[in-house]
Amino acid sequence: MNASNFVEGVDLSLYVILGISVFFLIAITFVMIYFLFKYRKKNNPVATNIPHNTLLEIVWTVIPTILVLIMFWYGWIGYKPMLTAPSDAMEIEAVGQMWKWTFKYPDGKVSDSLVIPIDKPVKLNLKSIDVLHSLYIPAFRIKRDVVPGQDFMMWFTGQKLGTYDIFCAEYCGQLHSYMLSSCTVVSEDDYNNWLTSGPNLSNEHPGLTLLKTNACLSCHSRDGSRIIGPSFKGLIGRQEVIIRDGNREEIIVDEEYIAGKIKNPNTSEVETYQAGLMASYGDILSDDDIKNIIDYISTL
Amino acid sequence: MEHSFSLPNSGHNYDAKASKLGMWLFLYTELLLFGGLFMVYMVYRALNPDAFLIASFNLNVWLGTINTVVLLTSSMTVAMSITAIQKGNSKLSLILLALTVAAAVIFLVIKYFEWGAKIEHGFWPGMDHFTNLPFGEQLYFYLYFFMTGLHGLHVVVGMVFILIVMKKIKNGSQNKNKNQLLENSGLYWHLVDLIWIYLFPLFYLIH
Amino acid sequence: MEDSYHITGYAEHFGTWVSLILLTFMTVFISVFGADLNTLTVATALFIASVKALVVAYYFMHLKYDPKIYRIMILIVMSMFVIFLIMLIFDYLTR
Amino acid sequence: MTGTSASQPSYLDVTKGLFSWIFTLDHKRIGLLYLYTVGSFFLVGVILGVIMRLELFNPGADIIEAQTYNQVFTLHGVIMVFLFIIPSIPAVFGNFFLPIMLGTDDVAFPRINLMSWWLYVIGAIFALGTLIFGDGPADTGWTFYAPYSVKTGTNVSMTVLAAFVLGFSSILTGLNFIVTIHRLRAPGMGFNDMPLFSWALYATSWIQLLATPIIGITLLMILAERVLGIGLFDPAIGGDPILYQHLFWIYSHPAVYIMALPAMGIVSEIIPTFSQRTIFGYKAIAYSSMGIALVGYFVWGHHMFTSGMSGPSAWIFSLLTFFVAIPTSIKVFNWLATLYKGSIDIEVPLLYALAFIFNFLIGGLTGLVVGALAADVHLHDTYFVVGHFHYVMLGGTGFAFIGGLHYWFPKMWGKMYNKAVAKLAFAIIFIGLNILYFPMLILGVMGMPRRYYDYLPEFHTLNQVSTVGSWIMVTGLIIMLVNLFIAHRKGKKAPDNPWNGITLEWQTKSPPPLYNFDKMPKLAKGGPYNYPNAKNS
Ligand code: HEA
Ligand code: HEA
Ligand code: HEC
Ligand code: CUA
Ligand SMILES: [Cu+2]
Repeated sequence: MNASNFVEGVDLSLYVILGISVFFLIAITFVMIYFLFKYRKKNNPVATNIPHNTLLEIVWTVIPTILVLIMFWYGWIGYKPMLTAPSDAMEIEAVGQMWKWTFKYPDGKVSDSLVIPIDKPVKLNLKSIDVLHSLYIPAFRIKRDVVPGQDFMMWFTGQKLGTYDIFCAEYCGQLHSYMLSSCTVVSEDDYNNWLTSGPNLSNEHPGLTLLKTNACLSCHSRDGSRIIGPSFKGLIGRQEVIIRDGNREEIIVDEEYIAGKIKNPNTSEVETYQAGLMASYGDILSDDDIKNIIDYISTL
Repeated sequence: MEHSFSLPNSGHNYDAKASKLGMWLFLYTELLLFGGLFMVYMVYRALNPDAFLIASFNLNVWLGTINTVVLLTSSMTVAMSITAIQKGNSKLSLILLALTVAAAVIFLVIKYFEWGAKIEHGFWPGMDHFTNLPFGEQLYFYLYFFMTGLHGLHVVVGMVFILIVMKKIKNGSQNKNKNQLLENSGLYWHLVDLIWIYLFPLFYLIH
Repeated sequence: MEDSYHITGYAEHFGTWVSLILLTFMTVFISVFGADLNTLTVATALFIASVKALVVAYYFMHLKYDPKIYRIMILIVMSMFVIFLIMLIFDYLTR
Repeated sequence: MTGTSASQPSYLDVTKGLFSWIFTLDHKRIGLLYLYTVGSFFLVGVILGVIMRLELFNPGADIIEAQTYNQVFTLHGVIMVFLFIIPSIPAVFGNFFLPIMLGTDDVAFPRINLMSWWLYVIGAIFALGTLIFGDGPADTGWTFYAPYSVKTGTNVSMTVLAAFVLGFSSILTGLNFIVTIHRLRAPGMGFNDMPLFSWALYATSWIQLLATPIIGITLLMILAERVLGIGLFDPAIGGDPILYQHLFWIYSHPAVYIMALPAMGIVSEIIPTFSQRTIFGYKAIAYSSMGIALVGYFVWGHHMFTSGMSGPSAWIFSLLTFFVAIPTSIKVFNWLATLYKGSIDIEVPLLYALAFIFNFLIGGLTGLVVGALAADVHLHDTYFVVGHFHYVMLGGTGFAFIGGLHYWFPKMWGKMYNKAVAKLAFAIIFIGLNILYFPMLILGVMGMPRRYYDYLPEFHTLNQVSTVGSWIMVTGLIIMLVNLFIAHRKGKKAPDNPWNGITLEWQTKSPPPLYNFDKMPKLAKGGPYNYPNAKNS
């Protein structure tokens, strides 16, 4: 059994084209070397001018034309089913952001890796809050770009139990190659168990959960080390230089500033850090969420 | 460096036809430069038809019409100045070119007031009023400023071009027999006009 | 100069100008007062603009009297551009 | 006037001094200026490539940081595309040989020609200036996809400006060549009597002319967004990042034929010369260049099959993509048929030309794989694509470039290189290339995405093989360069026509005099490749 329902179509088109290609590669190379030997100056001191040969030219125009049409056809029939998801597909929201995948299940479960039941079509609604990403599961032969501002989807059916890599295939900045996740195909029962097993992060501070699920931690460390953005450690009360409307200002970080920063990060920027990278979370985090986050940050 | 043998078709000869062909080729690149913007315009207008309609009411159709007339007139004077020089009347040619430049200045002054009015009302990227515009209308104004701005730049370049040619006519290096430079600047000027012919209905006449 | 070229008369230029001005007023009129044309207004506006462009190119830019190759070239360039537009908008309209 | 040929100094000797070079109006000198500058930037690009390979030798962080890696592959891509491969063959060999092959003494607009070189230099300064100014070179990939290219703090603005200026330079070169071909052919030389290299340049020039403005304006839009806040691609206000991709590829797909067609032109020169017979299917080769150029405009969407393009669009683009393969395959078959019943002299340029065919086959056929919709969904943005384009660009165009260099070297400097060493270098470069890039194709099928600083352990072995390949290749490159350098300094004097070629450049002296010919060149009867010594069938 193939890992997903698309493997067959994609691999078929790959094999058809590779097969024809290998044939032409070998045949042409062979003929080339053969001529090189046969008509060497030593063997054939006087060349013959042959300006052209209509029949031959027609043959080698028509044959490749037929072959490419075949190749096109296999490519199209392998691709076509990817465009429309079956109506009974189970819907999951997949959010890509710098540099983390988050999967939101219909009943509220949020996870950073994908778990799906076997033999059931799954439709991922793709959302990005910052830049382009692309959700790629090589084993399933499926890939789709995640574009901010657009509602795209992808769908597939996992057909073999196991865990498969998920990559981000569209370049999205510094940690693009670390934007990894996994897709685990499990039996129906295991899936239901997993769904009801509750938030696996239960005894954590809710603020920390929010930092994790919103990918804040891919840019802000909790231990004082500098990653992409300033560390959260000791943030409240820290004295730092920001640039607002082109002016340098010295400020002392307080809760209000942090809340503002989360909602509208680009009205000011912290000196020596890259501005413009952080997306606005105003629509994503509620005021309560932000309170929780600040509460958690103040414990660091 | 002196050389003793010269080829019949030489890159060192003055060749009016070559320079005209070159100019036309250059005009194609200009057309496609604006073409890219027209593509963007088409897509965004197709995606936000209503926003484009509403936003377009902020422009003044009459100013646009006057500017169209001004540009068309200047196109005529340039075309006539070529006729004049070909008939050997450099003086008339100069007068007509001066009229063209004057028209260009009028065009720019009107544009200045148009833009000025927009900016006064806060329609400039980044201003408060602007950032509160609904979805899609901002795109209209971005395109408006970008496209008319780039067009305005071309008006300025065309003007400079014509001024240079005027100087050459004065000192006689453009004359009855050798006037390709004038013709080329005329072609450039008409192109500026051509682009405006499309910009005008696309921004002012949405209904 | 080895070959004679066509000199366009002043009257012809003036006539061209008059027709362009008329077309301009026509397009403004249709758009401002002829709102019953509804969706067709875009098409008419673009159609009139293209007629104007053609007039400018043919008479002011002298294409009418130039060797055929110039007309062929611009035809190819413009049709290429139009195909770009069609293929581009096709993607958006079929999404 | 009657000048004896002996009294004519060569273009290298007429005047001396730096200024006589950088302000020259002589197309041959401008060609050489391009050669030196393009060659230097190419070496910078190679060094960056090798740095990437070293980093990828092992997974995890080794020699550079993630951010640096991203900047390195962007700069590598920008240099290789805009500073090396697009100007390479047209601006170097096109400038040098197009007027000579047409039997004239310069391009139509020598001043514009010089200006385009200067624009090239300015663009190059901008591109490399990002190393010093701002927050370092862009880290967006050479495609500058919005919205990342608008958000990142690195110096995208300057890089984009560089690409804009370089685009201008490329447009002017194209414009110059088209007018030259239309107006300056030697008397009696019709379009169908031109050498095929001129045909290839003609098709290329039209692409340069008509496609480049689109990327110019697109990059200006990115610049406007970064500098003025005119956010045309900003999703927050209804802008569409995918529109940017459309505009980018409307140029950048035709651009790959700017890279490939001149290379095919060189191959079409080399093969008949070393077969000593007429080219097979002259018209088919000439017109297929035009066909590729034309159809090539309408296939840009194949870079966007996974970006959310509509189904009907996707299949139209895919089908058209396959149609460009047909004129290309016609050329390949014509070259093969030209070897048939030739009298083949296996010299260095011919080896490069044949290696071109082999590499280009791999590159082109893998292109067909990614042209198929289903396969592309799997392979898009993986190392398979990286393998594909290095095979066509380096294995194809790069090889044609070196082949051309070896073919015309004696004409350009009047000196001959050591052929045995050149053959050795060829063998090493050829083997290195395949060890370097073939593993990438396999990695792609396994699913390794491109632009990855770090990778999973299962990709380790093949990455190591590939890195070793890069060392082999660089060894070959060094041998080749040293060989040519020595030949340039103290090579034996080359005869005027060392390969018994028949196109017009072989009728003048090596190196040619300032105005190319000191007597009227004679056109071959019955077509530009009609070798008088060959039997007629
Ligand atoms: C010199 C440059 C060059 C050339 C010539 C080509 C040639 C071709 N390219 Fe390539 N391509 C690139 C440079 C080039 N490409 C680059 C740089 C990228 C990546 C850009 C980026 O994302 O960074 C790319 C990416 C790219 C993609 C997008 C992949 C992706 O990102 O998902 C595709 C998809 O269709 C493609 C297809 C093709 C095809 C079909 C051809 C064809 O023209 C090939 C035709 C040749 C042949 C087919 C071989 C000869 C034929 C025969 C011997 C006869 C037998 C053949 C038949 C049976 C038909 N290319
Ligand atoms: C012409 C184009 C060209 C050339 C020559 C090369 C040369 C090399 N490239 Fe390539 N590469 C690109 C164009 C090119 N590249 C592009 C466009 C990208 C995409 C960037 C992006 O993603 O944005 C890319 C990306 C790219 C990647 C992928 C990065 C990633 O996705 O993470 C890698 C990885 O190893 C790589 C490696 C190399 C190496 C090792 C070399 C070389 O160092 C190989 C060594 C070559 C030689 C030793 C010499 C051969 C000699 C000649 C060709 C002629 C000699 C002529 C003169 C001296 C005048 N390149
Ligand atoms: C893509 C990277 C990225 C992500 C994801 C990100 N940030 Fe940031 N953040 C930055 C950068 C870079 C800065 C500093 C530059 C600036 O001020 O714009 C910053 C600044 C901040 C600041 C101000 C710090 C200071 O020292 O003044 C706060 C508070 C903050 N981020 C909170 C968050 C929260 C909460 C989240 C998640 C909900 C988050 N960030 C997600 C990159 C990121
Ligand atoms: Cu997300 Cu790459
Ligand atoms: Cu392409």
